[in-house]
Amino acid sequence: MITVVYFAWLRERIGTGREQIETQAETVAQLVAELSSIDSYHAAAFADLRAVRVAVDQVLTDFDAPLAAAKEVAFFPPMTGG
Amino acid sequence: MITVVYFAWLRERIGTGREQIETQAETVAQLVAELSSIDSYHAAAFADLRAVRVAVDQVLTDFDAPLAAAKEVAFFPPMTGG
Amino acid sequence: MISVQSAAFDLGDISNRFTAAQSGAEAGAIVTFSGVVRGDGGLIALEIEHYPAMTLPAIEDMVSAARARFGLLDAWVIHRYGRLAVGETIMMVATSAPHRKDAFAGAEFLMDYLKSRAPFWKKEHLADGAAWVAAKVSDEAELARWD
Amino acid sequence: MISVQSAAFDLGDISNRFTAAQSGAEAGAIVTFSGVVRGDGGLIALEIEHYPAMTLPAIEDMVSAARARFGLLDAWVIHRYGRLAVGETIMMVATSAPHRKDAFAGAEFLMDYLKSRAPFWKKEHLADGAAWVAAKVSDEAELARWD
Repeated sequence: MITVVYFAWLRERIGTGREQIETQAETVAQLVAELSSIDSYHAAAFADLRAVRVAVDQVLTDFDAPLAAAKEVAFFPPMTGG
Repeated sequence: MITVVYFAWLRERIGTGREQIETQAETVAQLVAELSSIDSYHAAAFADLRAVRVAVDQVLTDFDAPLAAAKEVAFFPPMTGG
Repeated sequence: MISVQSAAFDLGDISNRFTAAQSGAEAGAIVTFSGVVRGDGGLIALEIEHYPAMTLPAIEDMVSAARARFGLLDAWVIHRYGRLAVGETIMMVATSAPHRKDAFAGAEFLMDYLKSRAPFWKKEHLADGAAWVAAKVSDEAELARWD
Repeated sequence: MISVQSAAFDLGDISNRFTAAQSGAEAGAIVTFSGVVRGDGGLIALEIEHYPAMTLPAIEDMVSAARARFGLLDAWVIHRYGRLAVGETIMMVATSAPHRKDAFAGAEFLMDYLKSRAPFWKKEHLADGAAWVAAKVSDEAELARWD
């Protein structure tokens, strides 16, 4: 069981900011493939991965990253703070 | 008649911050030569011109500058503000 | 001091507190940056979302990196989230160092990283709708100069 | 606002007044720099002399140049003279611009020029005497980068 969190337009497009996912995915990319198959909202959110950033357990990483014992995976657009 | 003003260690070495000079000097360099001949204090102040900066009528310039109708010539070390 | 908060803060008060906190140190140079909500393009309000579990650790890492890299004596960051009106101060950074070059560079470094690596997202509310602010290509270019 | 004064000033108060003065403008980025008397090397006090007839016009020229070059919306300079104790604030610069890069560059440009082209001279008072601060070779190097 992994917690998946979404921010900004990914949160809006998917319609929730947080969901629990039962998954065997070994990498972020595999998790994204599973999430994309949930419904058209998820598919739309992940349609262009160039516009998506990922953090595993609150640390920025990339889509090749292993999930291992990850508890929380976050997806969001490029940051625009400051 | 020209007003000559001194700042920082030039003022201290010469012993005054301001003096009126009757001069026919046409350039800053000629004025410096005249001032250097006044006494040993002036001579010491102008001994190394690499350590001296000059402003004519409150505008930074160099030793070749003409005096023309200048009213005030200032001599001082390199600035150290900020 | 690092603070992620929705409440407004007083730039002047923080600047003075930061300066006072440097006393006794060799802090000859103090730089502050503050970001203000601009009103161009018909903006009514800015909404800032963040990722609470990640925001503070991410900023702590940036501050540690900036201190080590530029020999900063201290660095504070305050960043707000929530809805902000035009003219409100969004965030500030303060840095101190013995000499000005490092205080400036440390503040710019922190700003470039906060802009592109801290988990904040801005949404612009206009009269006719709202839209998420897209990251600029130049944001990544700013970061690249510190590589 | 440009002020050359012996009296102390409140960095926070000026920072807030500067920020308030930008309201309605497109000033998204505000940078302040302040210089503080450092206490290293056994310093007891710093004495700052200036050339009153030249100081204000010289700073006005620098501010005009900085505004034109970096598109600054505003820039303030306060510089003190007279005797200052360790920990006292010597001077400050504040700049505003639509974007942070220009606000930072404008403040650094002003600092580099104030350091080497404004008619101020510092004398350090130590326990065993006093000496004028020599200009650094690096001061001219800082200026050269704006050529």
